[in-house]
Amino acid sequence: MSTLITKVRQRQISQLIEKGKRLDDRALTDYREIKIEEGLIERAEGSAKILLGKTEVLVGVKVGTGEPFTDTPNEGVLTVNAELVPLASPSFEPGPPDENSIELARIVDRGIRESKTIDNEKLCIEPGKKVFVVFVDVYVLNHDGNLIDASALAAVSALLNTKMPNFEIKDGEVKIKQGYTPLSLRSHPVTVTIGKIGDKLVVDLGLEEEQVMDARLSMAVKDDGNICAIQKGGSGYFTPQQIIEASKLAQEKAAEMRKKLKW
Amino acid sequence: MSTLITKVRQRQISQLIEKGKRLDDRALTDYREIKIEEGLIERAEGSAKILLGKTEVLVGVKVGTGEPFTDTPNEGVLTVNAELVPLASPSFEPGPPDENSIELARIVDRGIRESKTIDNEKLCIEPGKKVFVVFVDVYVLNHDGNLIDASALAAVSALLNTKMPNFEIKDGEVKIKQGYTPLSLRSHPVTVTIGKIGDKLVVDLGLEEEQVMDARLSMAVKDDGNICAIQKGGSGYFTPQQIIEASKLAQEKAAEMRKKLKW
Amino acid sequence: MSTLITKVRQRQISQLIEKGKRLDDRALTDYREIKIEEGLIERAEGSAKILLGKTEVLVGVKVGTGEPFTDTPNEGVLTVNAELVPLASPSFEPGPPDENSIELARIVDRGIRESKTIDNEKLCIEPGKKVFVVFVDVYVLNHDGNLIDASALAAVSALLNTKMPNFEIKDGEVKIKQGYTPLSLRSHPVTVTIGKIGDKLVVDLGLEEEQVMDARLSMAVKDDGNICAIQKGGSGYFTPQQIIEASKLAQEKAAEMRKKLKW
Amino acid sequence: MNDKQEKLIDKKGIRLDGRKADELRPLKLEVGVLPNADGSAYVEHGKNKILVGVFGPREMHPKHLSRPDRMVLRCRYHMAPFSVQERKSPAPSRREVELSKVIRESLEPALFLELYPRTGIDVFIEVLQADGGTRCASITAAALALADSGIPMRDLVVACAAGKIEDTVVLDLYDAEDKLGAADVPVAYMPNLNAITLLQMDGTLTPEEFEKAVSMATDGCKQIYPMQKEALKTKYMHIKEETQEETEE
Amino acid sequence: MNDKQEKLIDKKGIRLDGRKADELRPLKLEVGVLPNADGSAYVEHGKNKILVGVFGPREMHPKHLSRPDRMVLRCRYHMAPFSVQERKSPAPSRREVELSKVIRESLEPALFLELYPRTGIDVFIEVLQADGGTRCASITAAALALADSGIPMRDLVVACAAGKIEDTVVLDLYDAEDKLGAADVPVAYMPNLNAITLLQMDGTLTPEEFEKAVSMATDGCKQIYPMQKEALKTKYMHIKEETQEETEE
Amino acid sequence: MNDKQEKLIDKKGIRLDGRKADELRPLKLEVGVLPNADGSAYVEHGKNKILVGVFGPREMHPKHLSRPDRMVLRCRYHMAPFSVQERKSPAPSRREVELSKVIRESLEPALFLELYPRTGIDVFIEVLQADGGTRCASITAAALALADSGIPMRDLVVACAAGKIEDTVVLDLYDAEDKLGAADVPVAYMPNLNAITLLQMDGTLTPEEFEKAVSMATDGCKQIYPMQKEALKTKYMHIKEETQEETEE
Repeated sequence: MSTLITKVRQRQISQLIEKGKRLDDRALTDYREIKIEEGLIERAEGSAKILLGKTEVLVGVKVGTGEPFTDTPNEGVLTVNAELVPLASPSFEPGPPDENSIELARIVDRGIRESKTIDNEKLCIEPGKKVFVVFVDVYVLNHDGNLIDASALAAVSALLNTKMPNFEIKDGEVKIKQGYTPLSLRSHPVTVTIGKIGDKLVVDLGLEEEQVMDARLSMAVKDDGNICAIQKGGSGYFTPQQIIEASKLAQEKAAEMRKKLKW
Repeated sequence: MSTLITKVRQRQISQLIEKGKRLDDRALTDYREIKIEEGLIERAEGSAKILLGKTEVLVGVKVGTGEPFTDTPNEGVLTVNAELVPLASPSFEPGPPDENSIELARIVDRGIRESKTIDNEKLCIEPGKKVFVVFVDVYVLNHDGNLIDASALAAVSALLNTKMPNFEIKDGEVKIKQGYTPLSLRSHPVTVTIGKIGDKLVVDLGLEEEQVMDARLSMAVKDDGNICAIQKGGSGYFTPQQIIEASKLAQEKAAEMRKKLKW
Repeated sequence: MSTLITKVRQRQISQLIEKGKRLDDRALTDYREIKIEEGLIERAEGSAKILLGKTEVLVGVKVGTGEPFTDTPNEGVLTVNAELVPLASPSFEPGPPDENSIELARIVDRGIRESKTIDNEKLCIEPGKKVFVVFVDVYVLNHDGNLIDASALAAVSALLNTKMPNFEIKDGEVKIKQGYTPLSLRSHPVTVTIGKIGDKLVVDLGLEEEQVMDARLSMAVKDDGNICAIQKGGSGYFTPQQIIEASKLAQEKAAEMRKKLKW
Repeated sequence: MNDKQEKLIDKKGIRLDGRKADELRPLKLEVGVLPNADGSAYVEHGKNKILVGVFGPREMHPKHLSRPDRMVLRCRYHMAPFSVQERKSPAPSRREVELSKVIRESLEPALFLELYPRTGIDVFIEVLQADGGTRCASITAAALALADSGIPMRDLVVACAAGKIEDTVVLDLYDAEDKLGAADVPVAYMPNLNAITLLQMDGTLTPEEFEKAVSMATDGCKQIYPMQKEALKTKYMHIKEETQEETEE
Repeated sequence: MNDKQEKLIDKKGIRLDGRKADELRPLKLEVGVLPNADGSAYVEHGKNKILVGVFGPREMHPKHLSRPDRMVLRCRYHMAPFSVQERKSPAPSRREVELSKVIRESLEPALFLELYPRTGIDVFIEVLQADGGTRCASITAAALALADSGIPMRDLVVACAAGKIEDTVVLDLYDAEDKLGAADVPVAYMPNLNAITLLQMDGTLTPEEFEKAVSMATDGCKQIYPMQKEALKTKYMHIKEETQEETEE
Repeated sequence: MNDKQEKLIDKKGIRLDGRKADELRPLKLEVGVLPNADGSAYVEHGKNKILVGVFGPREMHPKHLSRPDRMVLRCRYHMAPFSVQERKSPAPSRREVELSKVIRESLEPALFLELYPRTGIDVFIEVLQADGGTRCASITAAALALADSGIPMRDLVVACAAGKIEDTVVLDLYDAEDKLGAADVPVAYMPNLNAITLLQMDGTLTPEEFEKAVSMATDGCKQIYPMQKEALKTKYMHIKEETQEETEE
């Protein structure tokens, strides 16, 4: 609650945006500085920490084994979970995931899933019986706006440095062997969230800007520029024209941001 | 809470009942009009919707497979669940089942179970390993009193049009085959709830009448007129004589109501 | 909350303790009277009830079968659970275990586990597949202080009269046979909790004394006098000297209390 | 039922545990057993061992559950994990939720709830060992615990089941009879008011058998009633007098 | 996709269920179907069967969720256990939590939340049978139920999906098309305001396909809109007049 | 212990990771790392990586948990799912609940709780990577985060474990030593007050070994203490002066 800003401050931000300006002098279509640190968590099979301005998200990837879903017996399982860790913001409370963390996890999940980033069939150990389960845990460490883009980018970064355990099947039993093989990705989706404030489309909203935002549109863009997942959020709306405009902007920004990924 | 009626209204209802009259001109032993619609939910293996006056209950039956209980390895499993769906009444709240929905489910369950309506041994696929699980989900869509009788009748109606998947055992694996076989029922239990208001025994209480009710007695009656399950509810009591009187009335009304079932 | 005592009463207790005296005329290092009743719950594989003054704890031991943990395929499983049953105190509320009952269970668990009281390898039925699971359920029936020592002693008492089911392996299936074999214990740990009130170390605090206690130190002592588990609790502290002093006192009192156990 | 199985009742009308058809199991009732509770009781009914503690009338938590015109009775029937053959999870099962409700409704008719508006009274029932008929034994003990707490009551509530094993209507089924028998009819009863406050049935009875079962169960209750009063002894007498004064005002 | 599998759309542009690419499934809309709710609606959209009840504006429970400057809209999208192929647990899944959120956000732009400070309004959506596109059908029905409750609205919200099966952009996917198709784009729309209030996408579209899908979906919405108004009939007209007066003030 | 297994400590007293018996793992302490928190700290202790954020003193939610005569300290020790070998469910385990309690009780003696009646202060501890001794590293970092928040403190709290591997008492066990060793004794300590605020032990020690372990652990704490102060630097100095003034009043 203590993160709420005053009406005066809200009006100030809106008026600036109307003139194409922002509090921190960025252009409406500029991202804040992005820093990605990979492999920070040695204990995890993959990890990456992103700093997007002051927004900080750590993603850890753990690989386990489990049963496949009955309708996809030859495929491994991808599980994305997001925690809005209470030390990241006075507005986050400890407890089971709320709608915000569930939505965040599902947006990150869809970006990876719909872009077919992971070859799920390669995660199969024994069809119908045993497969690898890839857990992507999004851990928000500081909330200063635009958690979606930061989380999605960190998730792909973490997958990019994920190493899969080697195994062999001996006497019908699966044995984990020494050594690792890098998880090979087939796609590098980047999610771009565009906020609407008044009539303007704005990228990478900060925490205060999010409070004057009418609505947002998050788009996962693949390497070829095609969009593979979208989520509209917020209590406002977009015109069809704004949707098309936003989708073009997203494609442009995604190409820029993809350069931050190393592969 | 907004369903509570005033003390004045309560007195009015009580006084009418005392004279053997009711707000809607029914006799004390009359049910409201009953309409049953079967097979409404094509996706379910069985379904039925009942209108009892304005009380509306939908029951869906799903058939799955699972493990038998260890103490009955040759028997399938019957599971009854009831949801007091929040759109059915301002007094119902979303959330896990409360004592009222649990009691409702267990009364419906006991009527079916104790009348041996389903031949559980016919639900066995592989003794000790795999059996059919019959899920009976009671979904209350509008609450205007007497949910117990409406739910129990709708549940039996839904079971009456339930179709069981065909299966074969091939190489030790169970395969679901095309086509269905109707689930054959061995009994058609009808549950009659009798409320006590002052010294009177009244059947099929409406929502307002339930608020002046001292206590209720719900009795599941089999085709042969024998009672196979009873539940007393409410904060009042019955004399032993009233219990016997109520049981006779229940047998009589059950025979009437059973005519609404089609088989 | 109604168990809270007044500041006046608190001061009275503190001042007495300062003089080496207590409300019930015990010495600072005296336990209240201990009565242990074994085998009270015939349905359980083991049980014991302890009265420590007015503090009353019942422990039941149930033996079931289950899978071993993957990292200890040859070992049975010990599970300790504690319930602060709401009839034991107006300050206990029904609901899932809170931090106090979890801490209590884990202290009792560690005393048994670290003293290697149970030979977990003897609980193995089929390595990696099926083992005995020993459930120790601590049930607090009346809270008058020092639940830790009472619970730990009752748990060991209950294990001492626990009988294990006999079994045989026939055609690869485990069959429980008639008859029982006593569970043999390798150790008889006794947990002694020492409270610090002002500068004094006091044993076996009553409910009121616990409210003036600065901190407590619970130590599980083995038959040979060595300590195998410790837990400091409470919002105060101990000096290193007090810790050593308390550990010596614990060893002394444990030897005394062990005489209450029958084996 | 299995053919090879021993008959639950023999030709002479003697049951497996040696009782006659209309014979109660041994009962032991104790009052005032829990120092911290406002009222308490312990019952051994056959091998059932049940402890009940009563707290209140007291302020309710959470407050919004209180009622401006009456006291709220809350009741929690709970089984210890070690009370049954296979260890029971301590989390309340659906069965326990239902029994908590019907037990509460069996006790409410005995209380003058309107005398203590805005307050709550809690009845905590712990089944330490179960052997068939726990709900009845719980009610018998809960009524004692309520009386022990000093709260005015219209009458004690006493409970006992009847049922049918083989072809015979019998009193007070124990676990094996409950599981293998044909029907079980638990009844709670206020003898002075001739009021049945709990009635359930699992299993089929003919109308004649049903009538006989209800009558046998209430007779069983009438046998237990003096034992309850005995357990309350002078304490109870004292409470009853107070009650009469208050209701006469 | 499996080679042996039947094509979802044939060379003549006819889909497996006989529809053309830009054809809606049959719709049935009913208003005022729940006696106890303040507003309600029932929709059959293809084989989807969805019931919506609205309660409020009313005092909020718990109180601390209320807002001093506006009404709080709460929305619960819930699937009946028997609504899908494999029985669904009644506990809310992560998918249901997410859909409840996006549906709420698709309805909020239609409401004058600031007119009813400190109150709450609840929209309860029950999917009785699901066949692809439940979120859209839910929104269409929820807007009707809100209108039926008499609350002023800027416009109705109407929803419909477009998507891609084989290589064709099509309107209003049903279950099999949703699962086997290449993309699904659910859209909620307020026709009078030309406002898109929900937009999601699963699956890949080229920019051209995406543009076409959005346009096809909003066209679908425009087809459903008159059916909604028809369902509201005179009742709706009445509400609209009130709304206009209020907004003109 | 497995015979084939490498000894945890060799004849020259060198441990598997190259440390001597009484040697600490490398430590890195940072203060003020979280922009949104009122106080924060980050610690790397060996391979443990732990982040702590402090919020408050502030109004408590829910209100009824506040205390009229003092501040309430709440503490949540939580492990990230990826912090351990096998992925951990994010729901708090029994171990985490217990550690939250003992950590809170290790910090309370350092605070002047009575100075801030009716308020609450929250300490959120997130273990990002675990390598044995997380509770001690958490306490060391939590004390720094509290100091960073500007709240007056009697002293810093600093924590470190001693234990026994093979037959030797050693300082600061890492994961493998903790699992394969004979005993682990985590200790929290306020050096200026010579006060032990946390003490646990798992595993058996003789009285002599125990005495040695406690002494070695407090010595370890005394080594870490100046690093804590260094991390707080001028900020801490400022805070300490304030504290002294207040306590002198």
